[in-house]
Amino acid sequence: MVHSFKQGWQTLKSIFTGMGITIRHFFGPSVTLQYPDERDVLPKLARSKLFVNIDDCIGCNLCARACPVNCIDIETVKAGADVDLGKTSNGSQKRLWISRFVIDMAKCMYCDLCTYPCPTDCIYMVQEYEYSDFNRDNLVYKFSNLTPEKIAEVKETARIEAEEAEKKKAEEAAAKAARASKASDSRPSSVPGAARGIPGSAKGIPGKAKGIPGASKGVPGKAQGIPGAAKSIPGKAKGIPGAAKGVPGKAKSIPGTAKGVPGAAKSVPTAAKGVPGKAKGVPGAAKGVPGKAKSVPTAAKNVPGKAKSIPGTAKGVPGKAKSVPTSAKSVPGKAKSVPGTAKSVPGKAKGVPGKAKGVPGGGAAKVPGKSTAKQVPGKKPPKENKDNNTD
Amino acid sequence: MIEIVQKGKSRPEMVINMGPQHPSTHGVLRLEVTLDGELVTHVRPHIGYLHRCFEKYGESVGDYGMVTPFTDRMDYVSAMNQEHGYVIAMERLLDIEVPERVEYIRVIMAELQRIASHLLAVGTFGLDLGAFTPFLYVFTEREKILDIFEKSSGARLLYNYMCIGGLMRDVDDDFKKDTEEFVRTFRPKITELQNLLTYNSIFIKRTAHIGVLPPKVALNYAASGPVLRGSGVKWDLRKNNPYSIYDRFDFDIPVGEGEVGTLGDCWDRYIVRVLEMEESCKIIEQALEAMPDEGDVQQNVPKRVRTKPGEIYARTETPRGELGYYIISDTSAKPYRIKARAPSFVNLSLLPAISRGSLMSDLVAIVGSIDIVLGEVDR
Amino acid sequence: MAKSTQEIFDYLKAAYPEVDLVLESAKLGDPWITIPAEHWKKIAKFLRDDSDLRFDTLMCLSGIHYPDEVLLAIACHLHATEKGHTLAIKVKVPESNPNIPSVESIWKTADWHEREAYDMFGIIFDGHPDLRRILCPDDWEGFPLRKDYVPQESYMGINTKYTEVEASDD
Amino acid sequence: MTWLESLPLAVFVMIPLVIILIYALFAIWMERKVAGFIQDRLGPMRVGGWHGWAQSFADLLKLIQKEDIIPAEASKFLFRFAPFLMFAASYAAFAVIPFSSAYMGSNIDIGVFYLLAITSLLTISVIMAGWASNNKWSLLGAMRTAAQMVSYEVPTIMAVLSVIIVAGSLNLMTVTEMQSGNDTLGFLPNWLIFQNPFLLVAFVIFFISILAESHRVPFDLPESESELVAGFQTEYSGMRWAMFMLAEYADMLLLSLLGAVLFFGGWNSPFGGFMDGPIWGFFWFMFKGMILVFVMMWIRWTLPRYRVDQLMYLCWSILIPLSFINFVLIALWEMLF
Repeated sequence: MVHSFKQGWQTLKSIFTGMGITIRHFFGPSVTLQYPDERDVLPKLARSKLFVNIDDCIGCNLCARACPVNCIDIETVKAGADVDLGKTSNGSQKRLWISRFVIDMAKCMYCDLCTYPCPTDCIYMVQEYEYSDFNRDNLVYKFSNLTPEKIAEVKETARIEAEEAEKKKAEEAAAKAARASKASDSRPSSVPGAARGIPGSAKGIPGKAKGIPGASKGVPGKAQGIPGAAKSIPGKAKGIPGAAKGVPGKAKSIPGTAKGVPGAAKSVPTAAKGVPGKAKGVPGAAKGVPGKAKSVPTAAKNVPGKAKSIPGTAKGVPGKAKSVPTSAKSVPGKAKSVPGTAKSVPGKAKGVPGKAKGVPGGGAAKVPGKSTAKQVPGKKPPKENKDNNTD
Repeated sequence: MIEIVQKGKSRPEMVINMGPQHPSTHGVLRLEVTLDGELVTHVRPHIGYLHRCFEKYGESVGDYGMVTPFTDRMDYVSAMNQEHGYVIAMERLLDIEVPERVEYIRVIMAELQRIASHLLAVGTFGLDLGAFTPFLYVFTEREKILDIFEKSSGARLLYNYMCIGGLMRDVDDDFKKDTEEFVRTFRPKITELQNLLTYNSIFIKRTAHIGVLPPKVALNYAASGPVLRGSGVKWDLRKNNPYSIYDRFDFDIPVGEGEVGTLGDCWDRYIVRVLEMEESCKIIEQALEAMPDEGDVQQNVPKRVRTKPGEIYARTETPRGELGYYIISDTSAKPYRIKARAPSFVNLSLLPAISRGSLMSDLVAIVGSIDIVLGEVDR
Repeated sequence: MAKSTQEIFDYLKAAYPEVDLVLESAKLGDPWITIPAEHWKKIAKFLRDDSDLRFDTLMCLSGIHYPDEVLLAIACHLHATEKGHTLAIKVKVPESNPNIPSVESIWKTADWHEREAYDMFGIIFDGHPDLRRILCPDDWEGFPLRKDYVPQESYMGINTKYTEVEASDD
Repeated sequence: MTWLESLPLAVFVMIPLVIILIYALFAIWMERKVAGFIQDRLGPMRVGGWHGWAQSFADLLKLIQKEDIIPAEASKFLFRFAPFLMFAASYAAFAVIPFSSAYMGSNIDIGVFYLLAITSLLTISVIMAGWASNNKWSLLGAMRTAAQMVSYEVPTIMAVLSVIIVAGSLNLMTVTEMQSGNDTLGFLPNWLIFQNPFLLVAFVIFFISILAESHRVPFDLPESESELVAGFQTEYSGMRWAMFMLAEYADMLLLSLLGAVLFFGGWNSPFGGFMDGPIWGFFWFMFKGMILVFVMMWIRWTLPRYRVDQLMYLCWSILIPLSFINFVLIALWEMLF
């Protein structure tokens, strides 16, 4: 009984204590701001929105590579030797036209990782935080200040220059590749390229893998063993990017490679499926260190045996390239060319595939057909590309 | 109309889905509750609604540094602690020495974050039990901590502030002053919270003797953090297995004592959190005192993280318990395998064991007292 | 007193001479002991109950995929609260027959961890009372954390691929 | 009686409705302001200018425009009917409330009896809503409500009866009138609460019970949002949901006003004859009611909620025995003095 009363008293006491606290707050000041009328002052470093001072940008692509979610997309065109693009505010010489610098703020996760590597400090977070929009497209911010005409012009110039260079290179590369095919022991360092590569340069020239220098390598017709033969156990591919980002759905075949010695290797499933007999192709692609993607598969049109092009190799050592994804399924025998690429934007395998039907279909998966189409004129329209993915 | 299942001769039972959209499940947790009247006969938690593939991401982003922002997003309520765990794991794997100043800043940040996280935990716990106001009072305090974080890191919730070998940037000039000011004004607020909520008799009625977790069971379930300490087990990695520079500080590990109810009940888990805030204040004060004023926080940051094959399991004490990162590296630039052992995930798994036989309303209290963050449960 | 992995290994070796235990380590980080799957449960019980070891908590249980060796594995990190020692254990099984005995009855916490390993890697835990997927939906195809995982193209009519929305350049 | 003749009567009858509607809008605004101030916020500040006074109107407009959703599996008639029944019950009870010395809807001799009886309809409407929604949360909420309201009616009635034996009448107007003037000592109003020490206890019991009757914290189990989502209102939206809110606030006012009549002298001025009269009477009456409403809000924003069994324990093991003992003691006191 006494206990009950004590308890009852405790209850009432604690209730009144609580009510005393709340009534004090009732008469106390409010801690809130009337938002649209009053605004908090954000600290200097507040991370709210990315901004690029495009005049200072040298197109080095470091920010795009640092982005974990790939929300930055940069496309550059090499300036002609005689063009002076000026210098940035900290004195670096600019050598590239920035034909495209797009940040998708809808994807951005505000981690600020892109701002650290920038050599000219031209990308940074600003404090503007009120930029919500009803249309997601409006959150894609474009920073390039070139007009479309100007872009077309500089691209054309670059294309011509590149074509010439390419020709030279292709010849050299063919010779090299022939040599290389024998040398089978070198070890590829790399991870198959799956995702990363963007054909950048290749822009426009079909059939001719041009691009990125170093990268391409083709497999000569007989490619020694690479294709079919190559076996690399899929599992090994360490990196298979694929898996992660997008690897092509179909890609079951992502041959991996690494580790294996080319040629010798054991088979890649994919390839196998696709191309029996005809070693078609597999253009290989080697890639370097992730992140730097590079690879480009490419073998243009080649019919086996005929392969003409052989593009080069990754990182220089021909013969090493190994992997080629390609989707076997789709292209038996006919792998048409895939231009290669290089820009490495991580994750964005944008252009890769493209055209080739055979191409890495898989890759395509994540890549919208669009960009490719643009870049490789003359090749199959993007639609087809899509179809390819789905089947 | 409403289906009431009657199996055999047992009493009729009703199966009810609590969540994934339910005010007291703290996110998208779904509990499949079997009720006999209002009595809970069985609970089956269903998780995965917030699964964002942290592990898959970790294995596919460009390099080790890019994983950090994703760790923030696991337990978004204590992002600093998540980062701290990850960078410590990587530093231990790569054997990187971290500058003194960085260690101190990290510890202060981690303890501030612990306070912020516990504030949220006790606030929402009150909210679950119908006390709305304490929630907003503690939120006011939490805002002050977030302001401190924002000044230094630039963000209020997902900081990406620590990096392997150091910090992304040095702290703000006002950091020391702000933190001292915060600790000073925060202590009276704990007292106020104690009066308003902790010792409120209705609150005690709702939490004492509810969801009792015996220490043996807690260990068998590998519970950690306040859930384990609430059961009276004096186990805190900061003390028992010190990482970073925690061995330099003098602080206590509060444990549940069954003060108003049974040892290991909801109230004990709650009070451990409240008392831990006090301890964190102590650590912060000592760390502020001892922190070197100068020093380059980036000096030991590797330009590029290069690894060899190896594996490490490193654990740290977050507000919710033991956070372990199991990282397998190879020669590539990204983790071969990264697994996060999330404390909420483990703590939530013992929910069925401690909620059987309680009432529907107690279930709410039990879930609140475990203090889960679904981002971490599902990763 | 806390024992090192080496000491525990020797101790186990002495207790189970017939079992093929291997102490392994990589260039970086901590060593671990590899235990054949068929002996795992027995040894787990020993680890928990032996008075010198007393591994009363299972901190973490993670699945791992080794596509090179066509293996699946689990890594268990044990901890002894009183003794203060920790131990990493791996159990490897072939991909074609990924059966590992469940230790749910020894450490309750293994329940969800094993479900997660099953969900992500397809490792089957024999004797687990409720081996369902935990993070993915029950009818999800494939095991996402395997290195050769290919996501299904659509789930319940929803396209699982991310299509990039991009504004045109003009 | 032609319609023209009955018009004044209709207007007469409508007066409480107007009061309820205006009060409900005001009370909802006030609840938010009270919550805001207690929580160091400001509450609504934008709509209408000064301290967002028009916020409730804006909400009402929004609710009116909302789609009237009826779950496919619901029992349609009952689902539609429940909110109106609930409001009707609250509204009908106002008939016997003496708003001022000049106005009372129906001056009947069994006023208290009528009021308590008709508010029991609320229980039925809540069960109706909960069951008809065909939702498990609603059903649980409805069951809790039924148990809670039926239980708490007992202490409420006992507390009211305690007053009635002192006042000697079931007519609320009579009860009010006998509290006019100052008490024998001359400095306290002649209110019942000051007349008998045990009536103070009766008031505490009464106040706790009306908190439970009107589902206010700490007894808001029927709609406890962190457990039952919104209890019996879970499936309601738009205007029908607004009817529930209206009825709930009306119920709160009704019971507060009843408290004012029974314990605080109804429309009598606290200053004896000063500031007296029908208009002032109305003001004082509403003022007293609103004070009680404010205390209910204040409690709501301070306390956590009881659990269902604790609520029942409080009612059956504490309040009811206490109210019976108290009843006897009051009767004894009345006999002795």
